[in-house]
Amino acid sequence: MINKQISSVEEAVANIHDGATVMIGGFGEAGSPIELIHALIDQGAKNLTVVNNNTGSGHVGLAALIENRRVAKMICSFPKSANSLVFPDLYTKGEIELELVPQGTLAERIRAGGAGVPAFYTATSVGTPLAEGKEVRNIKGRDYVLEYGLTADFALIKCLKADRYGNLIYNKTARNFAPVMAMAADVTIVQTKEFVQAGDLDPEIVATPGIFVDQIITVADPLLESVLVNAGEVYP
Amino acid sequence: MINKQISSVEEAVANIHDGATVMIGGFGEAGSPIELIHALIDQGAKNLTVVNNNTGSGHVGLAALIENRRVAKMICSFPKSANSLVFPDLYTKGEIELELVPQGTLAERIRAGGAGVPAFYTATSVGTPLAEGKEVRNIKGRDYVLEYGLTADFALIKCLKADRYGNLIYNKTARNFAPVMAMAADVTIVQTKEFVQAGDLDPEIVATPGIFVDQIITVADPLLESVLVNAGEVYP
Amino acid sequence: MSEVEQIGWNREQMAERAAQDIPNGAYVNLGIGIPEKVVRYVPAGREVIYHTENGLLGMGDAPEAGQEDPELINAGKKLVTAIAGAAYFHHADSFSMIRGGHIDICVLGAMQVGENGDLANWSTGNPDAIPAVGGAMDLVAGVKTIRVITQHVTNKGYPKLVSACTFPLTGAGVVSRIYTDLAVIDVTPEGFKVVELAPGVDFEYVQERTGCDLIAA
Amino acid sequence: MSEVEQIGWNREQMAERAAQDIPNGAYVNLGIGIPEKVVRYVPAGREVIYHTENGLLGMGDAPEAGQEDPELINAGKKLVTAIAGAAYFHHADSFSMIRGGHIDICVLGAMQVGENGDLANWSTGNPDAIPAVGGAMDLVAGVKTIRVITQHVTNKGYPKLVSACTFPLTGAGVVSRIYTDLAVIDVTPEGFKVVELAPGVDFEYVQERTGCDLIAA
Repeated sequence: MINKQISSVEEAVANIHDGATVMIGGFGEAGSPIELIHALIDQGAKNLTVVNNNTGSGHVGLAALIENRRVAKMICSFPKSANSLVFPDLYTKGEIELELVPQGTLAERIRAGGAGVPAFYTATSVGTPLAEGKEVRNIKGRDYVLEYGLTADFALIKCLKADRYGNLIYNKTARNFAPVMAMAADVTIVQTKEFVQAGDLDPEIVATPGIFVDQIITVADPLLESVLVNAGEVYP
Repeated sequence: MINKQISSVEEAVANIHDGATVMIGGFGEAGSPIELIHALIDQGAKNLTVVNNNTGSGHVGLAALIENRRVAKMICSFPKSANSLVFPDLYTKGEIELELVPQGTLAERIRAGGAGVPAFYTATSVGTPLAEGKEVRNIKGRDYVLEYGLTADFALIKCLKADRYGNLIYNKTARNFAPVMAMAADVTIVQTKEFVQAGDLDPEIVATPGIFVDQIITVADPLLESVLVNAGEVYP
Repeated sequence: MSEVEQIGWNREQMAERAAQDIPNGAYVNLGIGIPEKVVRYVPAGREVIYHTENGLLGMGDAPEAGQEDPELINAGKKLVTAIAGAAYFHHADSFSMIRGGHIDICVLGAMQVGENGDLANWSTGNPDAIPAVGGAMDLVAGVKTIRVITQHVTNKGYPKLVSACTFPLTGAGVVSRIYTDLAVIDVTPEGFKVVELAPGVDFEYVQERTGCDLIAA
Repeated sequence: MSEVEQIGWNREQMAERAAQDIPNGAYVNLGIGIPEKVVRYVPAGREVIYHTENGLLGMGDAPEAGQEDPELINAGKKLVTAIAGAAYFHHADSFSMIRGGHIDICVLGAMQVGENGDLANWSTGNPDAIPAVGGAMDLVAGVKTIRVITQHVTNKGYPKLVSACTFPLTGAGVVSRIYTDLAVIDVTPEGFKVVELAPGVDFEYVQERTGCDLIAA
């Protein structure tokens, strides 16, 4: 019988190796898999390339992963949200690399990586510094830049409900990058608020079909980044 | 108040002009909007380019549209299913044009058209006659062909439930091409089995958000292609 | 040129003014900052659908106390609500709506607007600054109509409407209308054209605070 | 070489034999024809998830009488069922699973297989024929492991396993294993290798009906 459940967040992140590319779901705190990120900090893998829209906030979650010097490079669209203190400091010191990607291009590159599309053209960034060094092609009278699909060794994402096959549904705008990251990673690791029986999820409403999911750990009461930040928490 | 409902299938197809490109949902009979197609036959537009995975069966629906000489060109992946009589006959006589596209490339070209991606690379068809004349590019050691996004003037699709904003859900494998066709057409015309109040569809399960839909007509008891074919029906 | 006493429209009024130009049935994306406020000012008799690029079509205003869900936020990461008839979707689908030309109007903030419609709103080009672009480049490349809400001048009093942007571009030739605290200004082939002045503000006052010649309505 | 009396495996047995090689937990796509029958023969103790490219993961066998839904079909347009734990999705998402390398095994029919693993299964190249490709080219380009179920020879007795395909290709060098009515044959760097013979069939019998040299197990 197929059952992708595992027993702990420690087991979930055990195989993430130094130098791995890790996609981490979430847009701000919505969808951020805090417990998996903290387990990854405890696990110790370093020299990571991390893909996330932002760079975390305060000193917990993704920001803590960066602060603990585990991230060599960030691929993101907006690294300086409110309460983003850690990344800007390291970046200014030249101690972390940044690949800045427009948000829609980032989402599409991840989706392309998952869909077996190695490269595509987009009008986004044409005529701006972010198009510098990229191939520009005129198609039917408009200029487009060539962008490449993005894949990862691991994805860490959060969902609302999961079954043993890995079928997932999400909560509101916490869905954001998780479905495309699940597609684009070799190993997709999910923390779910609730684990349900096969058949409990209507097949019409599954947002991520189980084929894109490898490991599931239930975290019934996930921490909230904003609560931790407001409390001044620092991880670990 | 936004309300995309219209009052008849005749009104729905009234603006489809000679020479239009029309995407028609359905994989076989699942998802085929028979009533809209029949209304289009009655309306009389000709010289159409039609995008559908197949070419219909028997002498009803899409096959009838072709048989009534309204279609100048088919863009499809599989034009000769069981009971496909009309297209093969016209094609053999040289009286209809065919652009044969692998099914996944067809789906992705339509999705690209709707997503503002003018072109993308895929490994599908490399080394086959369907790649002839296409640009081939080696990316990270593998060859890919360049394929272009596909858009349309109109899409005719069928769904299970719709609200006044045009939010749609589908029934099982009748979903198939409808969501991407809704994205790729300038004007998307939907026949729904049931019309529901705004808020009746859980925002988490909407398969086609209303932004992609223009006109909705309720057809509570849609005809089934297989039933019509078995009964020997001919339209009109 | 500091504005201790209010001259022209305040932030709420700028948002309200921008809302007047959004037709019934439009699909609209609102940038972070003053544009977010536009959601509150749909004129009577119209219905407008707001899109937020983090995965919601049918965004409503801020939640009432007790109704907050930290996983229901807008692109500015502020708490919002969803209307009856909303839809959630993932980021690639969301930007398909943007890149694919399905959003009718986007209202954004600006650092500079060039009289040719160029928009700069993501970077000063300062090599010491942390670059951050978000969805701005996708929005200006994909949305049918791009409008800007911005203070007419910077905190230091420099014009934001200029003959040519000196900051790195977000998009070239994309802006069609600008709402400032002082005026509503269209980008035309001939340059910036003042189509409406804020109460108590005259053309010369606006011209003095603009980096290039304005055309009177 | 006509086969009025059955020699080797029949169609059901070929499907059953192919099913033995599908491991627990595999995601599998089945082509039209004999491959569709594989769904019936999951060995005891295993669970396999079947994908059908028209938008279903977790496809079950044909419905019982009274349970048919004409909108629940497989890629061969035959009525099927969905397991508890299935998911429906649209065509572009479905082919993302294929093109993106997420499907483990695809079992397809064939017109010809070359000893280099080339597959021809969509066209004879006859200019009078109606070309039709369906999802075959996407499957062979995207699925990790491609296997073929086919009669060893054509209706007219011609070999389908050949030194080089003469029909237009579906994909180049893609096939790894072939199940025929006579044998199970692997594509190896050295050529076709017989790994198992059907009951009552010997190597020479298979060799006589093959268009190139076979390697014995």
